[in-house]
Order: sequence, then C-alpha cells, then structure tokens
Amino acid sequence: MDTVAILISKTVLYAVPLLLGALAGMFSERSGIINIALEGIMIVGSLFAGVFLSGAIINSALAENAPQLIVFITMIVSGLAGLIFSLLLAFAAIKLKANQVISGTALNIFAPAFSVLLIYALTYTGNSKIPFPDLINLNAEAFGIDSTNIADWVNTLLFKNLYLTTILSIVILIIAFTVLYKTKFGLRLRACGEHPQAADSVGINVIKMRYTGVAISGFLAGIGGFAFAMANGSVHQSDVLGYGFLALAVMIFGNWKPFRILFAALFFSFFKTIAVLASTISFLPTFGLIKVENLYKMLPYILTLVVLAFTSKKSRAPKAEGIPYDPGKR
Amino acid sequence: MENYIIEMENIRKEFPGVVANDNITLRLKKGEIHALLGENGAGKSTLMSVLFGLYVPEKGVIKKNGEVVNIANPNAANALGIGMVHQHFKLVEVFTVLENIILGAEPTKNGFLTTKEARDKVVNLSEKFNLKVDVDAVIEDISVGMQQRVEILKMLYRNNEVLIFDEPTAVLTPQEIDELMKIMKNLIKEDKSILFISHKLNEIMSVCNRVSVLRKGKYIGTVDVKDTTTSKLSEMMVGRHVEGVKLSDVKKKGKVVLDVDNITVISKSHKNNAVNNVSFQVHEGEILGIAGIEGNGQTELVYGITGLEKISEGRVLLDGQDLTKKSIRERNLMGMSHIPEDRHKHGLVLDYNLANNLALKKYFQEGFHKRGFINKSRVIEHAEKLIEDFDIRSGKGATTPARSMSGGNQQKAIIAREIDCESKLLVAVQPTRGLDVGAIENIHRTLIAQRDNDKAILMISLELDEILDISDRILVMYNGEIVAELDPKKTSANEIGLYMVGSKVQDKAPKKEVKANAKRH
Amino acid sequence: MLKDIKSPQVKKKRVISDKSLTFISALFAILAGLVMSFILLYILEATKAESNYALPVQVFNNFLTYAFKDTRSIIKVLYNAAPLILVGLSVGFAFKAGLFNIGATGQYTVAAFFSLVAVILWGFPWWAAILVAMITGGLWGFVPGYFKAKFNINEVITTIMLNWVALYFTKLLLYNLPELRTLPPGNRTDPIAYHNPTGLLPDLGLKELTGSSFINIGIIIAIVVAIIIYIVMNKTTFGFEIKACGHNKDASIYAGIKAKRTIVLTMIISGALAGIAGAVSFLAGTIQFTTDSVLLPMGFNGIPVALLAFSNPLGIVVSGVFIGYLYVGGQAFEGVYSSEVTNIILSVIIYFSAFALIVSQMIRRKLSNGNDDSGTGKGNIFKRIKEKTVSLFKKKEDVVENDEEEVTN
Amino acid sequence: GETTTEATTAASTTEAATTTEATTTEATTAEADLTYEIALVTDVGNIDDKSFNEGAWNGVVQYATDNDISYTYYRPTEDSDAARVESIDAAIAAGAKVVVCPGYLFETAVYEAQAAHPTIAFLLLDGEPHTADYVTYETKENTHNILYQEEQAGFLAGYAAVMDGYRELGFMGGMAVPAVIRFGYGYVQGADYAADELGLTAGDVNIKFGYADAFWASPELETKMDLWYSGGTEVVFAAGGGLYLSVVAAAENTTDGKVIGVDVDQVAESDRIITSAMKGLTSSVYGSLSRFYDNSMTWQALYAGKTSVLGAITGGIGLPTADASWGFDTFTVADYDAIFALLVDGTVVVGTAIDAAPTVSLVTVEYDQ
Ligand SMILES: Nc1ncnc2c1ncn2[C@@H]1O[C@H](COP(=O)(O)OP(=O)(O)OP(=O)(O)O)[C@@H](O)[C@H]1O
Ligand SMILES: Nc1ncnc2c1ncn2[C@@H]1O[C@H](COP(=O)(O)OP(=O)(O)OP(=O)(O)O)[C@@H](O)[C@H]1O
Ligand SMILES: [Mg+2]
Ligand SMILES: [Mg+2]
Repeated sequence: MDTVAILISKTVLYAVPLLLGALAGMFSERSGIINIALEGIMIVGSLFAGVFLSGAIINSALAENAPQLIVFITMIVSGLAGLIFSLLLAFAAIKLKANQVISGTALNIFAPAFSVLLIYALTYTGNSKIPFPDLINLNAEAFGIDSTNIADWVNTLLFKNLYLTTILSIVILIIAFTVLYKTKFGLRLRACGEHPQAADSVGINVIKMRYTGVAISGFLAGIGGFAFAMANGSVHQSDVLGYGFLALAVMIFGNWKPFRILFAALFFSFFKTIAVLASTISFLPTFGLIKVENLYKMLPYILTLVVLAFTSKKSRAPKAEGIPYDPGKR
Repeated sequence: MENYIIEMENIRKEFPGVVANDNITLRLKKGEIHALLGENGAGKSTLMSVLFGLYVPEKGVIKKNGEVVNIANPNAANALGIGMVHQHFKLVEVFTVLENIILGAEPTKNGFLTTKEARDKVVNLSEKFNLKVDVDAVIEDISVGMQQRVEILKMLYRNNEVLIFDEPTAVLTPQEIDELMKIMKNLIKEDKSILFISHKLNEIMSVCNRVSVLRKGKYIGTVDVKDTTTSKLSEMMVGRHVEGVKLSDVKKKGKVVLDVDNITVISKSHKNNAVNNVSFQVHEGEILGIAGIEGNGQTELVYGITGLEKISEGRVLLDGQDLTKKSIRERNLMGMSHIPEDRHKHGLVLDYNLANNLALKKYFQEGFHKRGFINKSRVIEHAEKLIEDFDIRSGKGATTPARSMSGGNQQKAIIAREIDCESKLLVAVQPTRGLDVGAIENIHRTLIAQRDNDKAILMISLELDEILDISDRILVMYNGEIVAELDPKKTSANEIGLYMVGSKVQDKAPKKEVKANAKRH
Repeated sequence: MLKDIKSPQVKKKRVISDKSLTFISALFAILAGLVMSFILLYILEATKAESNYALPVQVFNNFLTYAFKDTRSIIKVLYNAAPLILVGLSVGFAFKAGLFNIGATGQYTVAAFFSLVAVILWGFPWWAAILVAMITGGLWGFVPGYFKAKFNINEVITTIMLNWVALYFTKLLLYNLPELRTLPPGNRTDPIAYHNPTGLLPDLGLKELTGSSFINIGIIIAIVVAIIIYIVMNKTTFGFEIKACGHNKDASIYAGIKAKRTIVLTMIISGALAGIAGAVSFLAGTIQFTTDSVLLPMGFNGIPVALLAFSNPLGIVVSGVFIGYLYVGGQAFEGVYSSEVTNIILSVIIYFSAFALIVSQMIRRKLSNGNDDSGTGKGNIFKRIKEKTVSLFKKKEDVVENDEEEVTN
Repeated sequence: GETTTEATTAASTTEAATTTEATTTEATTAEADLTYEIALVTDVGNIDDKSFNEGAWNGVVQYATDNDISYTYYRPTEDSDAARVESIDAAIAAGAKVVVCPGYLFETAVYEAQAAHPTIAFLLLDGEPHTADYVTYETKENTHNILYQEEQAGFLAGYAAVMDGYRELGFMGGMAVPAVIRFGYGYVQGADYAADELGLTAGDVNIKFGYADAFWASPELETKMDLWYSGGTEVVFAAGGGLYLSVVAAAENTTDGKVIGVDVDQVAESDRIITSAMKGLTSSVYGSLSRFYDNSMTWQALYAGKTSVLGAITGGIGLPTADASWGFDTFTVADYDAIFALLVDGTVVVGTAIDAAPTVSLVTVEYDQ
C-alpha cells in the first residue's frame, strides 16, 4: 500500500518539472521555434531560485510566516530568469535567423558554466551548488487536516510530496490549454507555427508572436527548473540531470498538445519511478543481475521509443517549426 | 480628372539582384475590374504585394482616393480596405475555414474567442455572393476551388473595397472560372474595385474594363479592353508576336509503350482511394493528355506509375515488362522519364548547382564515376552540353546554385535532364506551370519533337488549353477515376470541364460507380 | 527573359567567395568568444571585494599561451583533439545528411565500453578493439537511423533517449562483468596495460622520449579518418547521395536514390565514427570506465567541433585541435577563477557561429548591391561588414531577404 | 584540539565562502604573479563534493588563512592518473611547496610525482602510493600518507543507533570505494556488537545496505529512501558527500525518520540528523600542514615516508558529543565514552576487510542487488 502510495506521489512529483518543461517547449514550437535549450533554461531557472532564496529571503521573517508565499515569489523569479535567458535564443533564431538547434545547443553549454561562475562571483569558491533553505512542502496541516487522523498511506499519497509548484503546474496546464485554443493570441501563435506567411498576410506580426512564444517558453522552463531543484533534495546543483531533454521528448510524445503532454509526463515519470524502486520492489525479477535497477532504468526511454514508433503516424509537428521566418519566401 | 480609388505612382521594388518593379505607375478606377498582365517574373505579384503592404518599395507613392497613404504592412492595407487573394494561397492547413477567415480579425469577448456572430456573418456573405463553403471543414481536406472561395471570403469578411486577385484562375476549371467571373461582377455591383492578375488573355477580355501590362519589371502601358485584341495584348506582354503551338499532323499510333492495368492507389489525406481501378495505355509517338481538377487523383496516379508511391492493386507495364515491383531507379533505367509536378519539392535539389542537378539521374552511370569516385569534369561537360542544347539561362552556367534560377529556367533544366535520358516514356506533369507564353511555346515544341520521334508522352495538366493544343488523345479524371476519353479535334474546353466536375459521365469510358467523397464539394 | 536576374548575380560573386566567407565568419565567432570571456574575467574580478585588474590580464594571457609552455602541453592538446575530431566528424557527417546526431555521446559511450571489453576480456589488440567500437557505435547509430527512415521519428528525440539507454546499459554490464575491474577499489575498469598491453594505442616509443603519458597515434587516426570522410563526402557517388538527401529528401527519392537506406547508412557511419572516438579515448590507457559514470561529455563536445567547422571534415580537424586547446588552456582559469570559463567561450562561439554565416551572407548581398568596387581588398570587406552589421540590427527589410544558398547544417 | 577545529569545519558553504573570500583577495593583491604555496588537487569532481575534496579543502583554507599563506586548488582535466599527475605538475610549476592529494585515486599519481619532485612535499589522504598494478608500494621521504579508520567511526554509529533502540537500520553509501565501504562494514559490525550486548535474538536488527553510485543528490535516490523509510527503516547512515540531501529529504517526508551524517558533524544540516560518523579529515589536514610548516617545511621523521592511521587512538574518528549534536535518547555520552575506550585499548577490534562483507551473528543485512 505504502509502496503504491509512494510510487504514485513520486510519479506526480517528478512529472511536474517534465510537464512544465514540455509545456514550455510546446509554446515555443507552436510559434515555430524549436527550443532544444530547455535543459539550459531550466538550469538558469533553478540557479536564480537558489540565488534568490539563499540571498534575499533566507533570514527574513517572511520565511517563517508565509513560506508558501516565498515559494510563489521564487517561482516568479525563476520564471523571469528563464524568460530573459530564452531571449538569447529568440534573438538568434528569430532576428538573425540562426539555426535554432545550434543556438539552442549553445545555450545548453552556456547555462551550467554560467551557473558555476555566478556562484563563484557570489562566493569566490568553485562551488556548483546552492542549497535551498528547506521550503516546507504543503503538508496536510496546510489544508487544516490533522495528518494523524488520516491513514499513513493517504498522507503519503496526498501530502508527503505536495509542493506549491505541483498545484500551480496544474493551473498552468489549464491556462496553457485555454490560451492556446480559446484565445485570439493562441490562434495567432499556432498560425505562426504552421504558416507564418499566412499569418503575416492577415497582419499578424510573426516576429513579435515568435518572441512571445519563446518568452513564455522560457518562463515556464524556468519554473520547471525550480520545481526540479525543489523536488531534488531542494538544492540547485548547476544541473537538471537531463530533465530538459526529457521534457523535449515528453512534448513530442505528447504531440504538442497540453493534455497529451500531461499524460506523457506522467507515463514517463511513472516508469522512471518504477525503475528506481526496482531494487527494492520485491516482485520485480532481478534475472540474477547485480544492480538490476540499471536494467529497469533503461525502461522509460525504451518504452518511449516504442510508443513513438506506434504513434508516429499521428504525430504532427508544427509545420513551420525550425524554419526561420522569411516574408520574401514563397 | 477621373476618380481613382487607388493610384500607385513610380513604384520601385528591388530584390537581391533583381529589379522586380522599375518605376511602375498603376491607377485603379472605382468600381472597375483592372487586369494586370505580364510574363513570369514581370513583377505582378510584387507590385500587388507592395499595394498590400507585404513589401516596402524603395521608391514611389501610393494614393487612396487622392490622398497619399503609407502601407507599411497588411494591417495598414486592411485598414484602407485593401484585400488580396494570393497566387499561392495563404491558408493554415490545419485550421478550419472559419478560423482561417477570422484569423487576424478575431472577434473576442474579454479576451476569449467568440465565433458565434463571426460564423453568422460568414454564412451570410457566402450566401449573398454564393461562395459555397463548409465553414467547419479543415482546409487540408477541401478542394482548391473552395480554398479560393475561403480566400475571397477573408477579404469580404474584412469589408475590403479594393480586391486583388493574383492568378486566381490558374487552378480552376472552366465552370469554376465562369463562376468566379460572375462573382467578380457581383462584387463590382456591391461597388468593390478589383485588380485581377492573369496570364490568360481570354479571361481578361471577358470581364475586365482595362488592362495594364508589365514586362521585366517595367510598365508597358494601360489600354481599354474594348479597344484591344488578345494578339495585341500578348505582343505587349512578351514584346514580340507569339502564336501558340498546336498539333498539326495526325500520327497513327505505334505500339503500346505504357500499359496501366487497373491500378488503385490509396490516399494519404482521406480514406477513399485516390486512384480507383484506372486503366489506359500510351502508345509510341502519341501525347496522351490527362485533364482534371487538381486533387482528383492525377498526382497519385503519377506517383503510382513512377514509383513514388506504392499501388495497392493492378500492374504497370513498360514495353510489356511489369515494373509494379520495381524501384524508381530501375524504372528510370527501363526507360521512364518524369517531369514532376512540383519542381521545388521533387524536381531539383535547390542547394546543388545546376550541373549536379542535371546529373541527378546520371551520376551513377558509366563514365560519370570510376569505381564510386565521381568524375567531376564529365559532370560539367554533360551540364554544359544540355545548357547549350536547351538554352538554360543562369548566372554562372553549370555552377549556378539551382535555387537562384528563375522558375522558367529551373523548369527548362528539369526537362533537359529528363529528355536527355532518352527514355521511351516521358511522364510530364504540369510541364509549363506558371510559365509565360514564351517559355510555354518553347516547351510545347520540345514535347512535340519528342512525340515526333516516336517517344510516348503522358501529359497531366490543369491547363485545358494546353491539353487541347498538344494532345493526340485526352482522358479526363474525376474523383480518382477516368470518366472520359476524348478526341481533342472533336471536343471543347466546355465539354471537358463538365466531365472534370463529374456532372457528365461517359458511358464508353471504363467506368465504375463513383464513390461520393464527403471531403470534396 | 531573365537577363535582369542574371547579370547582378555575376557581379555578386566578385565580392567574396563562399569559402572565405565561411572562414571569416568562423574567425568572427571565435573572436567573439574570446572577447566575451575576457570581459567575463574582468567582471568576475570586479565582483571581488578588493579587485586586482592585473589578474584577468595575466590569467587570460596564461590561457592563450598555456598549451605552448612545453611539448607535453602540446601533446595534451593533440590528445584532447583526437576524440574531439572524431566525434566532430560523427556529428558533422550526420549534419551533411540533414540529421542532428545529438546521440554521439551514447554511441561514444557504448563503443568505448566495448573497446575495453575487447582488450581486457578478449585480449584483442588495439586495432581490433577499434573495429569492435565501430560496430557497436554503428549499431547504436543504426537505431535512430532506422526510426527516422521507417517511422519518420525525429532523430533528436531517439538519440537523446538512446544516450540514456547507453548509460545504464554500460553500467549494468560493468557491474555484471567483474573481470573488468579486478583491482581495488573495484568500481572502475582495470588499467589496460595491466591485462593486455597490445590493447593500448601505440605511442611509437614517444612516451619514453617525451615523458608524457598522453601521447599516442590517436591524432593520426583522427586525421586519416577525417581525410577519408572528406573524400567520401566530396568525391564519391555515395557522398553525392548523402548530400542530396540532406538538402532535399523528396528530390533524391524522385531521382531514384534510396533515401531511407541512405539515412540509415549515414547514421550507422556517424555512430561508427563516434565509436572510434570512444575507442581512441579509452585505449589511450589514461581514463577508465567507472560505475558512477554520467553521460560522457565528450560526445556532446563533438557538436561545437562540427558546428565551428560548418561540418567540413578538414575544417573539423582544425576546430577539433582548437577546442582541444581550449580545454587544455582552460586550466589557466582553474583555481584563480574557474575552468568553466572554457565552456562559456565555447558556448559563445557556437552561438555566434549559428548565425555568423547567414549574417555575413546578408552582408555580402548588401555589399554586392552596393557599388561594384566593393570587396576589392579584404580590409575594406571587414570595414564594410562592420558598418553593415550595425545597420543590420536597425533596418527591418535587411534581415528579411536571404533565400539564396542558405547553409543547411 | 580536535573538537574545536571540527566545530569550525561544520561551517556551511556560505561561511566557508566568506573565509575564503578574505584570503583570495589577499592572496591576489599580495601575489599578483599567480603563485600558490599550498595546492590541493581534487581527485575527481569539485571542491564542494561534501566529501574528501571538500573536507581536505576546508583544512587547507583554514590553515592558509590562519597563517596567511597563498593557496589554491586544481581540478584535473579528466579522471585519470595521467591527468592527476599533470595537475600536480601544474601546481608545482605555479610554486606549490606542498601538494594535498585527497583520496585513494591519487595513490598511483603520487607514486610517480613523489619521485619526479623530490623537493616537493605531498600529503596523501586515504591511500598509500603504489604502482598502477598494486605490486610495488613505496612512500618516499617527501610524502606523508593519512589513513582513517572509517570502520571505527561506522562501528560507533551502528553501535549507538542500536543501543538507542533503533532496530531497522539503513546504510546508503556514495559508492563502493574503500573509505565508504569501511564506514558501511564498520556500521554493520557496530550494530551486531550492540545487538549481542543487548542480548537480542537473530533477526531483531535488520540493515538495508546499498550504494547510490554517486556522491550527489538525485530524485532517484530520494524516492528509494522514501521506500526504505516507509518500509520501516528508522535511521539511515548517509555516507557519501552530497547524497545526504536526498536522504534527509526522504526522512523529512516521514514523521520520525532519522539520519546519520558522515565525515563531519552534519547536525546543523537538519534536525533529523541524530549523529555523525566523523573522521578528522579537515583537522588532520590542518594538523599535518601546521606540523609541516613548523618543521621548516619538511616532514619530520615521524611522518616522512610514513603512514599515520587515524582512529580512536589518535582521536581521528568519533561521534560529536556536544549537547547540540547529541541526538540520542537512551544512549548516553557516558555509554559512548565506554565503547570508545574499548576501541582505544583494543578490546574491541573492528574488521577492516573491504573485499568481503563482515560476518555477523545477529543482525540480518540485506545487501542491495
Ligand atoms: N522573394 C523574392 N526574392 C527574390 N526575388 C524575388 C522574390 N520575389 C520576386 N522576385 C523577383 O521579382 C521578379 C518579379 O517576381 P513576381 O513574382 O512579381 O513575378 P510575377 O509577375 O508575379 O511572376 P509569376 O507570373 O510567375 O507570378 C521576379 O523576376 C523575381 O526574380
Ligand atoms: N528565391 C528566389 N530568388 C530569386 N528569384 C526568384 C526566387 N523565387 C522565385 N523567383 C523568381 O520569381 C519568378 C516567379 O517565381 P516562381 O518560382 O513563383 O516562378 P513560377 O513560375 O511562379 O513558379 P510557381 O508557379 O511555382 O510559383 C521567377 O522568375 C523566379 O525566377
Ligand atoms: Mg506572381
Ligand atoms: Mg507563377
């Protein structure tokens, strides 16, 4: 029972950064810009979350009184950091029509190095980590429930791994969906990703739209980075362990659609969690192997490949993605 | 003085290495249909794009009702009531008709889209001007004709009063064209003013009040339609006298070269078969023309024959050899050449230079390589010979990047390459698409020459005149089937048109009952 | 009919050739990277309580001269360059076919591991182990190639996935093959020399001579392979087909080229190249495979190497050595600031090289539209490029027109 | 003495940082010619690995700061002996008089370097110089080695835990490397010893035993720890640099999960940390350096070419006994001193073997597969 509870709550916990990252990727690609820089942007988001927390707030009264408010502000901070960073990609890819994958790669190399150097500039040590002051996750009490009155596994399932980011990411998901499909902005954004010339011909400013798309992407990815760091022993370690790239996969897996992305994120996270528990879950066979968990750790990736293979027919990337917008072209 | 609604004065627009518009002046009267005539690359689209705010001219002024206006972008144009139907439609394929129409002028209630009244407005408009469209259909599923109606509705939805049509008829059947002409007349009644681009003189004569002619980016002149003739116009357009090529002699057909036996090709875009049990033969020394509206299976038919797509049933034989299972290269080597419909997608590797493009079907053959190592000099020689023979013009001869060549010359290069293969069969799809009369004449001559020395030619075209002019025999395709076999001497554009829209079906043609296709009309 | 288009194009070519343009833009990117990093050092110094502005200058100077201190440093550069060049070739080769092989690191990892298995467990000599590496790397490249060809799945995704599979796969094997790690502490593969000296890359006796354990024939292998790839790319029908597919898949299919086959082959070769890189790295006998290994960065470093050389095989040799130098020289930053500065330089260089060529093409086009005497003399080119770049960021239309000869890599 | 320096070591990154700041600037203004007298070369990874590198580095920083000597660290370009040798050479080229080499990974490198640079002093932690094939061991006069009896520290931790009433124990090591293994096996033996002393029956005490394969925190590890705790594990010995972050996080997800820290007194990091199996990494480096400088910059006979083994006897290991750091209820400091004494006088001998798991009579150890 507990195992299941943990499995589920962890799945949710680690689906959050993936979800945010993938939604980020979605906004960028729906506007026509391939954002392979998610990894780097997430790192920057996590970095500034760390800087902000360890710096400004750490010993202020706020921290005790309204921890969740701090978490919220930090989300904004990391989001903005990601946003600003992502503009580097936007500038190269949109204004200068650079190859989007290449400029994205550049950002990915830049981010971790930048993180270390910023920490150096702040502390004069070659450190690569900024521990967060332990941010209280939303426990049962925060909802006025006395955790002693509820079954342990229920508590584990619902509250043990519940962070503000978890809840807000669902909100973000719903907003993302509404914006994309129910607003004029969304319609225009999608048009820019599908057929920029058409959008231009009806007076939509494609350049502006794409900048916006990438900016939103940066904002969400930044938050994603923070969510990751918080979930991961709440420390910034100049690295998001490849979650940015996984988010990219999740996005494609989710076919650039918000709710499918949610599903994909959960799917992926679920199998990652299973793999981790492999060595401890008795009913999983070990095939007489040492460190068999490594076998199970391959699973989510292989499964994703298999699923992609089967869904490839239906999968459909935004038509104009990756192509620099060029009004002259016919 | 006259009351002009639009005046474009001394417009100059340059593109890298090209003066697309050189000091052009164009005046549009209120309530007239004004034709803009010119060869490929004459600068028609560019001029209109300038008026529509897509390009910013280097020189010149634009006046609306006498006052100078600044049209920096399509928004400004819209604000001034100027709308445009583009040569290559600008529709988002995965959006619905409605979404495409409202895009850029979306009605919203506190931030959210409200399609209700937009829908009503569109429906009213489409009834008023009888522009039949299915508002909720997705663009990629509807016919080209309907897509065009969507483009027109886009303008009307924005209450534009100056309407620009860039080569609107190129893709339409005679019936659809008549339809469009009526629509344009109606629009005039609703005191709109229209700028109408076309290569087709008879259309211009039939609806337009005045014609302005461009040549190589220069303004040649403006004349009243009532006091000019088609031949005068074509002379103004090309700068010399042209008479279209026609098949004069009648050759008796030789032995069968291509035998298409009952083939079926499954469609990618919809569940019906794109090609349904089609059978026909092409003989030595004949040009078989296949007429039909875009999207009735011609493309898939060609793919099936040339091997770009698998056929699900039936056989294709070349000189009696079954090549149904053969690869594309084998087919080529067995004597099949193919002038593709889309020269940029299939015809050329735009980033290769001309020489490599001309070697695309030769590089692997004797003499072009030694044990896998390409013989560059041979490739160049070969290219130079073709450039010579087919008069392909380009900046740096053999080493010109194909991308920088003109549509016309790109097409010439492809034709040169295919004919150079000396195949028994030449499949020519849209061989003169979008080319000007001069180029067309030239290409038609080449095709006929091939026919005359006993090659078999299968020509698929949307241009009825082309079909009528140079085919020995005509098949009409509708909804994936051959619905008629006709003799060009004994039929007319109109009759063919009726078969093309399926409103007339021939009994003698190998006919199956026609599956209704939800996605069309 | 087209004279108007023709003549100006002829003029344009007089301005400056594609090759030198590529070269210039690469230099420009590198310059940008170095300048940026220098500024960065100043900023870092400025943040200190008591700043000493002599320091950045010295450190940067050390960085520039670091590798020329002595032969051993130069050897170290070449030692780094060898695998960098090979991975660069792997990535560049795929680029030429329009594929982005971000999975070089996975192919590198698996191949490296099996090259070690070959020499330690099977007692293979080095050259046989390299073959093993090529095969395993090729296999790892085959999968994304097949997925691309068969299901048209974006290779970026498949290769990313396979990187992780490679990581855990090799870990699993390393754990379950204790024969690979008999010496304490037992969490890393034994030194090759300990089991099978013939498994080490030959050093031609230079190890004794130079006293550097970083010397071996790796760099020679890399250069030879680069030349072979260059020939395949530019002189053979196969190269012709690969590039055709890269530029326009549909057209190649139409022309009878088996595009799918070509894609798969390209990825196999690309993987094999990354494989050689893995072998060259590990058969040097210096580094060992450990159970705590993460995704090996070497595989990713191939990307900048390829990009900087615009995927030209011979250019890759140069950029490989250059980036190899960066990593060696980067030690000058360690302790004083941080060796991460190297990666900053690298990222800036890639960032700029991502659009340097395109921008400079725009500039060239503007030059060519200007008066004819333009372009005579490089100095004046640079002057123009400078002023044009400035105007570039102001005027809208300028940025808009580049449809000809765009580089697709 | 030990404890005071220990206390200072517990300083969090930020504090350590500020101390460094001062010196860096002094160093640079004083020595703009970029020479550094005390050099530390990291084995792999960074000086903030919360493990060997960091512990040793803090020792260097403190000594150099206190005595106003220039210092810096070097990071090898790759994880290889050759690269470590290279960095050592680089350090010496930059004026290093003494090179601190933390970690057994340096054994081969120092073996070469000590011969190549007879005039330079080396301080090798947790290892003894030998050839790559482990055949020839030799420590030259210019080298001093320090080994730590981690097994004793682990023993004390395991003993204390069981004596305090914990029955479900866990050990999560960074990686199966000698120092960590010794911690773990000592921990197991300590628990067994306590179980015996308490007269428990076989199976009363259970230990989950595993390695994270990394010295840093990861989602995977935290998840795994969650499962351990929810599976009944009461206390986990987190012996591996930064990974304690994941363990603590998991503990904090439970109502009363506890953690045992490692190397230094980590109680400051979280109130879930009941004690820490300390070894005087920082202090021993500090001590050695001071002895080195006091003896006119050479190793005195006692250390030259010798290996000092720091354990209970030398006070090189132990648990923190300050009230603030004492997280036990029934187990008292007095009890601790008692068992500690037994270690000192050798009545209790903790097995040091690392190639095979220790034989235990009462506890059941569940080694991770
Ligand atoms: N985007 C562009 N980039 C470069 N040159 C262009 C571009 N668009 C048009 N041109 C040049 O401008 C000239 C005019 O092109 P335009 O498309 O206006 O001709 P057109 O009269 O519309 O031809 P067509 O009948 O084929 O549509 C052409 O010769 C072409 O070389
Ligand atoms: N990228 C370009 N650069 C220069 N000239 C161009 C470019 N694209 C088109 N043109 C020119 O514009 C004119 C029309 O171009 P386009 O390719 O549309 O020819 P087309 O005959 O209209 O073909 P299509 O019918 O496919 O549009 C041709 O003269 C061609 O040379
Ligand atoms: Mg046009
Ligand atoms: Mg045209």
